[in-house]
Amino acid sequence: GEAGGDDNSGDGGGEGGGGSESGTIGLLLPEDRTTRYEAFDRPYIEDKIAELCEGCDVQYSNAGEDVNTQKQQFDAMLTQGVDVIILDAVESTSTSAWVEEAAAEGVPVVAYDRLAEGPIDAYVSYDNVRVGELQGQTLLDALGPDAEGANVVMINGSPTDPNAAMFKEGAHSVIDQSANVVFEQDVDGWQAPDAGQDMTDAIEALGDDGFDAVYVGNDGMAAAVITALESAGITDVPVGGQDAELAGLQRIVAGQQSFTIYKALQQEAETTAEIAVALLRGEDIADLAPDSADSPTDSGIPSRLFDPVAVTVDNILDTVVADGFYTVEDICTAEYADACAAAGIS
Amino acid sequence: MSKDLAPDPRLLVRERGLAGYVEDFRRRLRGGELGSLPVIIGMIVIAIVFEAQTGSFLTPRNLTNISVYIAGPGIMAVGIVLVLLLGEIDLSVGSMAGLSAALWAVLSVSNGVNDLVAIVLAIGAGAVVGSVHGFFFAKVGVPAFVVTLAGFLGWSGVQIWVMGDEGTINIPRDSFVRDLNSFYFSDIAAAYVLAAVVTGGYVFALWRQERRRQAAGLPTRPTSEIALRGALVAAAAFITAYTLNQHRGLPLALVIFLVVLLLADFMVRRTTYGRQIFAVGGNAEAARRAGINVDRVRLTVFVIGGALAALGGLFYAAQAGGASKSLGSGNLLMNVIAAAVIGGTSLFGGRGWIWSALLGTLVIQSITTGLNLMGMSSEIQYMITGAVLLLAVVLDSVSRQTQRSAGRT
Amino acid sequence: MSKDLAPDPRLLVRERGLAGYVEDFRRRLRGGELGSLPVIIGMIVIAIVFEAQTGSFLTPRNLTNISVYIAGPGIMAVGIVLVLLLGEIDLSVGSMAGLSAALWAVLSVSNGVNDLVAIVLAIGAGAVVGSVHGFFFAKVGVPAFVVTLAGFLGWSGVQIWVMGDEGTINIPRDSFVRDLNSFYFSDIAAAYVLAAVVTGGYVFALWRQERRRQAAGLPTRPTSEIALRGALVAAAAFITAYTLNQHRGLPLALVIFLVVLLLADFMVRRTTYGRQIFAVGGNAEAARRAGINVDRVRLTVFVIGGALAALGGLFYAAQAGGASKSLGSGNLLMNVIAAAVIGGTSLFGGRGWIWSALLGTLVIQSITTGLNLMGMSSEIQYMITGAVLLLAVVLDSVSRQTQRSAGRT
Amino acid sequence: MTATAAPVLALRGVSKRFGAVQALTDVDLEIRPGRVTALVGDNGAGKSTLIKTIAGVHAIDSGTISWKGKDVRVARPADAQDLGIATVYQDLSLCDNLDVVANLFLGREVRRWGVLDQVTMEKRSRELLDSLSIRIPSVRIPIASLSGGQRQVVAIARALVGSPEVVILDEPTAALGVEQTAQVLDLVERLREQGLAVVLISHSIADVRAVADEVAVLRLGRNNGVFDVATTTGEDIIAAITGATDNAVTRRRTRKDGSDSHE
Amino acid sequence: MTATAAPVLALRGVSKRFGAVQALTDVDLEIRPGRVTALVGDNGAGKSTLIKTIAGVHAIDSGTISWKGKDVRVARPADAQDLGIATVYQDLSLCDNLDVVANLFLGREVRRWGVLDQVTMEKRSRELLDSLSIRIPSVRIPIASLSGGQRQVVAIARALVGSPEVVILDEPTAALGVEQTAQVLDLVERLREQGLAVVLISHSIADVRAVADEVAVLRLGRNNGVFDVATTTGEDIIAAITGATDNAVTRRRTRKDGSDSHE
Ligand SMILES: Nc1ncnc2c1ncn2[C@@H]1O[C@H](COP(=O)(O)OP(=O)(O)OP(=O)(O)O)[C@@H](O)[C@H]1O
Ligand SMILES: Nc1ncnc2c1ncn2[C@@H]1O[C@H](COP(=O)(O)OP(=O)(O)OP(=O)(O)O)[C@@H](O)[C@H]1O
Ligand SMILES: [Mg+2]
Ligand SMILES: [Mg+2]
Repeated sequence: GEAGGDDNSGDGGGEGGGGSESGTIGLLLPEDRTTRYEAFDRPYIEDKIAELCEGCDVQYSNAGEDVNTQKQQFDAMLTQGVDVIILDAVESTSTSAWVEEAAAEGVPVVAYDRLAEGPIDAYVSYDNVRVGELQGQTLLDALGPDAEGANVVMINGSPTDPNAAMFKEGAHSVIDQSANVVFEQDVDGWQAPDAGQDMTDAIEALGDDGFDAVYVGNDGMAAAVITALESAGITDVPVGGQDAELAGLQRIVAGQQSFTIYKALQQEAETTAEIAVALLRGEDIADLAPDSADSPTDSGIPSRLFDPVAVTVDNILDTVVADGFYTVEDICTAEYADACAAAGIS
Repeated sequence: MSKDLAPDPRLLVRERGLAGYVEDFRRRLRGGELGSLPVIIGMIVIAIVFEAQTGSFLTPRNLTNISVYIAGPGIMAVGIVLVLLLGEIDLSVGSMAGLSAALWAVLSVSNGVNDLVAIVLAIGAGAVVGSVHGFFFAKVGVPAFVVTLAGFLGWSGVQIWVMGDEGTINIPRDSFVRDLNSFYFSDIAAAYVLAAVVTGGYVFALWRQERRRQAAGLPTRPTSEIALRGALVAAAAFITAYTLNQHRGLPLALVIFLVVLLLADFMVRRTTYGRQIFAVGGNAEAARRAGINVDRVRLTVFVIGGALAALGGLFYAAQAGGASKSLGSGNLLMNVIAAAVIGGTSLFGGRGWIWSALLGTLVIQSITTGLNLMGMSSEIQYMITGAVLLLAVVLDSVSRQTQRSAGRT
Repeated sequence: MSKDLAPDPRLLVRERGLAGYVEDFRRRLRGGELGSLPVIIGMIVIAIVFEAQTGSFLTPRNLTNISVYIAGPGIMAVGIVLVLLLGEIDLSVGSMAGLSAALWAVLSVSNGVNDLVAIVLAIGAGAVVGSVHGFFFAKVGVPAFVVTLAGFLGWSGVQIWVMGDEGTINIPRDSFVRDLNSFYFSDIAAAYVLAAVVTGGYVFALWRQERRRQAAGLPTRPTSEIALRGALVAAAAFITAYTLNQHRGLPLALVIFLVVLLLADFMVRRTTYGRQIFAVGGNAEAARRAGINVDRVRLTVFVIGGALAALGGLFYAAQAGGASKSLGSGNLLMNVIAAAVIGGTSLFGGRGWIWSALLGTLVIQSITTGLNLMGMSSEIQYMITGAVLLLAVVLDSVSRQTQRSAGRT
Repeated sequence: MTATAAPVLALRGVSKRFGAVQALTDVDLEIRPGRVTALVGDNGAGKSTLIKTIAGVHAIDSGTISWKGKDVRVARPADAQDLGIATVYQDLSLCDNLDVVANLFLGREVRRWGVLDQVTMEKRSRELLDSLSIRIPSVRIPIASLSGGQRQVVAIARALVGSPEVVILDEPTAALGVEQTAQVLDLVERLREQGLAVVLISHSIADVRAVADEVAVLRLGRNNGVFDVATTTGEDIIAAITGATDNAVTRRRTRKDGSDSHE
Repeated sequence: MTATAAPVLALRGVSKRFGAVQALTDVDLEIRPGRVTALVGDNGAGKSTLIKTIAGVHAIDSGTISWKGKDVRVARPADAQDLGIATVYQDLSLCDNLDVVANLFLGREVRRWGVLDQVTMEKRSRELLDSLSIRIPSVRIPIASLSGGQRQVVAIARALVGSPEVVILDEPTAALGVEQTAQVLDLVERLREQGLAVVLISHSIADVRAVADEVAVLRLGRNNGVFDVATTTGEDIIAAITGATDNAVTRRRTRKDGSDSHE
C-alpha cells in the first residue's frame, strides 16, 4: 500500500524501515449492541496490530447497525488518510462504490467477517450461511433420534439485517430436510423482549407439546426465549443460539440452553490484523489468505475462511475456555458454581 | 341576591332512570363525546377478530400472558401520560429503561449488591436522569423534545458503557426481578380478594362522595347510577380474576401495574399536585399567574416519569431474561407513546387520564399477540399493526369531528 | 384624520450607521432575540474544537463530504419544517424514505423501468403516501402523530415487502441516483457562478424591495445595511465555492439541496400558501374563520413532506450505495426532527424558517463527522452527540429565558 | 333609507345545542341593508353563538338562514365570506404568531405576479389603522405583543379589508379607549351610510342607542323582542335583557340616587 | 375614610421595555387602603403592563416597588400573591381545559386530609358566582365552553377566593352585561368598605367616576396626572387621556349635537 496523505507521515516517530513501519489502519465494525465487536474483535485486532507494527495507529469506528453511518465513517477514514481499511460491513452488498473510492486512492480494503462487495484486497471470515447450517445441524443433533419429523420453532434475527437472512437460509437448508418448521418469526432489531413474546405466543398457538426444539438467532434472544419457556413450565426443549456470549455459556452450563455457535474470533481477528499490516507494508498476503472467494462483483479474492464450532456443555472447556475467550472463573460465578461442578467444568 | 339563579334553564338535565341514560348516551354519541368508548369497542373488535382467526386468543393462558406483557410498557406509559398532560414529550423512556436494567444487572449480578438495594438504586437512577431532563427543560428552558432527544442518545451510550464487556447479563434465579415476569399468586383467593377490594373501594368512594354532596346541597347522581357503575367495575374485575385463576393465578406484574395506575390516578385527580399538572399543561402562563411553581411541577413530573421508565425497564429485562446493551432500543419508545395517545391522552397538554396507559398498551399488545398467534410474517405484522393503530383512533376521531369546530366565545 | 399618528414615540428607532447596529445588537442580546445566532456560534465552536482535535475537520475534502451528506437528511428536514410550521409532526419520514428507495430500486434495477421514470414514480409514491397521511389527519381528524406513527410502522412493512427476497439492491453504475452522491461539477466556474447568482439575486431582491418601499413612503433600510447583508452573503457563498473547488468541485447533491431550500423558502415567505401554513400553525381556528381552507393546507403540506422524504430517501440510498430493507430506520427520523428543531423551528407551530433545515443538519452532521474523524468509540459518540445537541440549544434557550415570561395583554 | 328594505339576511327558527347546553332555541333575526341592528342580551344569552352560526363557525342544528330571500347553507366561514359577510369575533380570532399586516390581510392577501405584495399591504395597513386612530408601535410586530385594545382595532380593521355587504361586530368596543370607541361608532355610521347592513353586539346601552336603528334582544337563548331605537327607552331595553324591571342596575341607581347624590 | 392613609403599595420611577418598545417610562403610582384608584389611559398606554409589573408577571427594568413602606422585589406572581395582591388580568389568564371550580381555586385549593375537597370547592364556587349574578350552565364544564362574559366573571370571582389586601382589576367589566357590570361595581364598593385597596382599570369614564376615589392617567407609557374624582369633570380626564381637548370624542359629540338632535 502506498503511504496515505502526507498529514500522517510523522505519526510513527519516523522509524527507518522504508517508511512503512508507521501508518494508520482503519477498523470499521458494524454494531455495538452484541458483545463480540467491542469486547473481542476490536481489542484482538488492535492488540495484534500493535504487536506487529509498533508505529501503527488503529482508527476505530462502529456504525451502530446503520449503513449510512458506516459509509460516513468510511469516508472519514479516507479523509484522515488511513493506509488500510478493515471493513466489517453493515450491508455487505452496498459497499462496492465505497471500496472503489478507496481503491482509487490506493487504500486497500480487507473485508472482515462479511464479504463486502467491490474490489477488496482480502477477505477473512466465518461463512454466515455455514453458521446457520451449523446451528440447524446442532439443533437436530440435540434432538437425537427424534429429529426426523420433529417440530421446530424458529425465532430469527432482524428482518432488516442481511446477515440474519444468511443465518436463516443456512439453518433452513438443514432443518427443512428432516424436520418441520411449525412457527417462524423474524425479530425486529434482535430485540430480546420481543423474542420472548414471540415464543410465548408460539407456545400459545402450538400448545405446550406442539414443538420439539427452538432455533434462536442469537444468545441475547435465547435468554428471552428460555424465560418464556420456563414461564410456561417447559424445560425439556432444546434451544440453540449463537455468539457464545457469557450469559449464553452460563445457560448452557446450567442446562437451560443446549448450544451456541462459537467463532474463534481471536484467530479471525488476528489473521485479519496480520493481513492488514502486510498490506500496509506492501507485502505478499498469499500465505495469510490461501483460499479464494467470489463476490457478486469480484472473483478470486484472496481469503481465509474459518469454520465455526458449536459449543455444548461437553466441549466448553475445549473451545471457548481453551482459547481464552472466557475463563472458567468468568463462567462459573457463584450463581453457576453448582452447575459447573455438576458438568465437570472447573 | 341569588334570586332566580338556581339551575340554568338551558341545561338539559338527564331524566331519571334508564331512559335518561339512553338519551344521554345518544346525545353524547351525536356530539362526539364518547371518551374511551371507541377504543374499548375497538379492542373488543380486535379480540373477536383474533379469536375467530386463531381460536386461542381468548384463552385464559393467552390473556394472562397479555396481562404480564403490558406491565412494563404500561408503567412507562403512565410516566408518558404525565409528561403529555404537561404538554411535553419524553423521547428518552426507552434509553432510561435500558439504562436502569443495565445498572441493576451490573450492580446486583456483577458487583454483588443486594438485589433489592440494586432495584432501588436503578429506579433512583431513573429519577435522577429524569431530574436532569427536568432541570434542562424547566430551569434552562430547552424544549423538552430536544432535552429528551439528547437523553435518548446519551443514556443509551451510558447503558452500553455500563454493560461494558458483557453483552447480556442473565437474571439470577432467585432475583426479585425474575418474579416480575414469572411470579403468580396462585392461590385462587388472591385474585378474587383483589377484585373485591377494587370494586368495594370504588363503590365506597363514590357513595361517600355522593353523601357529602347531598349534605352540601349539591346535585348528586342517582343511586341507580352508583349501582350501575359498581356493577360494571365488579363485572370487569371478577371476570378478569376468574380468567386469571383459570391459568396460573394473579400475576405479580399485573398487581404492580394496577398499583401504579391507581396511585397515579389518585395523584392526578385528587391532589393539588395533579391539578397543577393539568393547569400547567393547559396554560402554563395562567398557571404561573395563579402562583403555581411551574418549574417545580415540570421538574417533578420528569422525575416521576424517569422513575417509572426505570421501573418499566426492570419488567422489560425480566421479560427478556436479562439485561443487555440493546434493551429498550427499537420500537419500545414509539409503542409507549402510541399507547398513551391511543388511550385518549392529548399530545397538546392538559387533556387525558391515567387509564389511557392501560387501554393503549392493551390495544397494542393485543394486536402484537394476535398477529404472533396467527404466525404472520414480520413485514405483514408491521403493516397490520399500522393499519389497526390507525383504525383504533379513526372511530374516535370521526365521532369527534362533529365537535371539532366548537370554537370559543 | 391621522393627525399625530405618525411614528409611535415609544418605538426605539435604530440610529443610523454602525453605532445603531451595535446598539441594536446589544438590545437583542439582552432581550434574548438572537434568532439563529446561537446555533451559528455553536457550529463555529464545534468546527474549531474538531479541527483542533483531528486536524482534518476543516479540510476541503471533509467539508465537501459534509456538504454531500447533509443533502438527504436536509431535504427531509425541509419537509419536517413545513409540517412543524403547521404545528404537527411527521414520524414516518424515515419509513417513507426507505420505501421510496426500495421502490426506485425494485422498479429500475429489478424490473428494468427507465431510471428517471423510476425516480419520478418513487417521489410520486412519497407524495401519495403523504396524501394518505394528510387525508387521515385533515379530513378524518386523527391526530397527525398517530397517523404518521401508523405510517412509520406500516410503510416500513411495505418497504420490506417490496424488497422481497433481495436484502439489498446495489445502485447500478450508470444510474442517476448514484450521481446524487458522487457527481461533482468539477469545472471551477460552476461553484463560482452559483455563488455569484445567489449573491446577486439576494442583493437585487433586497434592493428592489427597498426601492418599492421608498416609493410607497414606507420606512426603509439604509443602503449600508443592504451592503452589509450582501457582503455577508457573498462572503459565505464565495468561501464555500472556493473550498468546494479545492476538492472535487460543486457537488450535485448540494445544488439540489440548495434549490429545494430556496424554493421552499420562497414558498413559505412569499406566497399566499406559505402565509396560510403559518396561520394554520399559529391558530387553526382563526385561520378557518379567515376563510382559509384549513384541510387543504394540511393535506398539501403532508403531500409535500412525503415527496421531500421520498427524494431524501434517494439521496440516502445513493450514500449507502444501495437500497435495503433497513434503509431509513435507525436514527434518521430523530436526526431529521432534531435538525429542524435545533435550527430554530418550533414544535408548537407557526414559528420557524426553512433555513433551520440547513442549519440543523449542518450541526448534527458536523458532530457526527467530527466524532467519526476522532474515531471515538460508539458509546462515547452517543453520549457526546447527546451532550452537544443539548448544548447547541442551551445557549439559545438561556438567552430566550429573559423573554420567556413576556406574557400578553 | 330608514324605510324597511328587504332583509339581506334572515334567520328563522335557528336552534343550536352544545352537549348538554341548549344555547339557542328557535331564534329569528332579520338584517337589512343600510341599517344597524343591535343584538343585545345578558352574558351567556347566546349572542356570540348566534352570530357564529351566521358566520359559518357553527353549523345550526335546525332552522334556516336565507340570503336575499334564498335559503343558503353556511357550513364554513368561507361560505359566509363568499356571500359577503365580514365578522369581528369577540375573541378576535387573530393569529398571534403573525404580524399585524399579515393578520389584516389573512385570507385576502394582495398579490403581484402571484407573489405576496408586502409593500402594498403594509401601506394599506397603515392607512386602515390610522383611520381608526390607533397607535401601534410597528405594523411588523406579532399580534402577541399588542395591548388588548390594539388587537381589537386590528380585528375591526380586518373586516374592512374585503368589500362586505354585511358587517358583524361582536362587542367591538369592549377593550377600546374613549377615542377609539368614538372612531368605531363613527365607522359604524359610515358603513350604514354606504348601504351596508351592520350587526352590532354590545353591552353598552348608550352606544347601542347612539348608532343602532333597531335592537334585537336575546334572553336565555330565545328572542325577547325587537325594538325600534327611536321609540324605546334604555330602561325598556334593560328590562328586556334582564327579564325584570327590578334588577341590579335599577337597584344600584336607586341606591345611588337615595344615598349620595354628589354625582 | 377619604383621608389619605399611608399607601399600601407605591411604585416609583418604574420603567419597562419590550424589545424595541419602551412600554413604561418613570411611572409613579400610589395605592391606598380603603380607596379605589382608577388607572386610565388610551389603548396601548401601558396600563396592563404597569399592573403586570405589580403582579409579578413582568420584572421591572428600573424603579422600585414598596409595600407598606418597605422596598420589595416582586419577581414572580407568587411573590405578589404572598404579599396579598390579587389580580384580574385583561386576558383573564384562565386554564381553558379546567372546569370553573378548578379555575376558581387554582393555586388555592381547599384540601381535606391532604386530598382535594371537591365538595367544599364546588359549594363555594356556586356561592361566589351567584353573588356576581352570573348564570353558568354548570360549574363543572370547562372554561373553554363559556361565553366571554361568563369567563370574565369567573376571573373576577377568582380574585375573591383568597383574602387579599390589594385587588387589581384590569378592565373587569369589558365583556359584562349591564346587570353584571352593576354587580361588579357594587363589589368594588364592598371591597373598599372592607378597607381593601382597589386598582380599577377601565375605559368607561362613567364607571370610573361612579366608584373611583382618584384617577391616575397614563399616556404613552408616562404619568399624565392624578385627579381627585370628586373635583374633576369627565372632560378633564378624557383630555388627559387623549392628550388633547380636540379629539374624536368631542368632535363626535359636537357633530351629534349639531346635526341630528333626536337623541
Ligand atoms: N363551544 C361551546 N361548548 C359548550 N357550550 C357553549 C359553547 N359556546 C357557548 N356555549 C354556551 O352557550 C351559551 C351562550 O354563549 P354565548 O357565547 O353565545 O353567549 P353571549 O351572549 O355571547 O355572552 P357574552 O355577552 O358573555 O359574550 C353559554 O351558556 C355558553 O356556556
Ligand atoms: N409582551 C410584549 N412584547 C412587546 N410589546 C408589548 C408587550 N406587551 C405590551 N407591549 C407593548 O406595550 C405597550 C403597552 O401595552 P399595554 O398592554 O400595557 O397597554 P394598555 O394600556 O393595557 O392598553 P389597552 O387599554 O389596549 O389594554 C403597547 O404598545 C404594546 O404593544
Ligand atoms: Mg359573546
Ligand atoms: Mg390593557
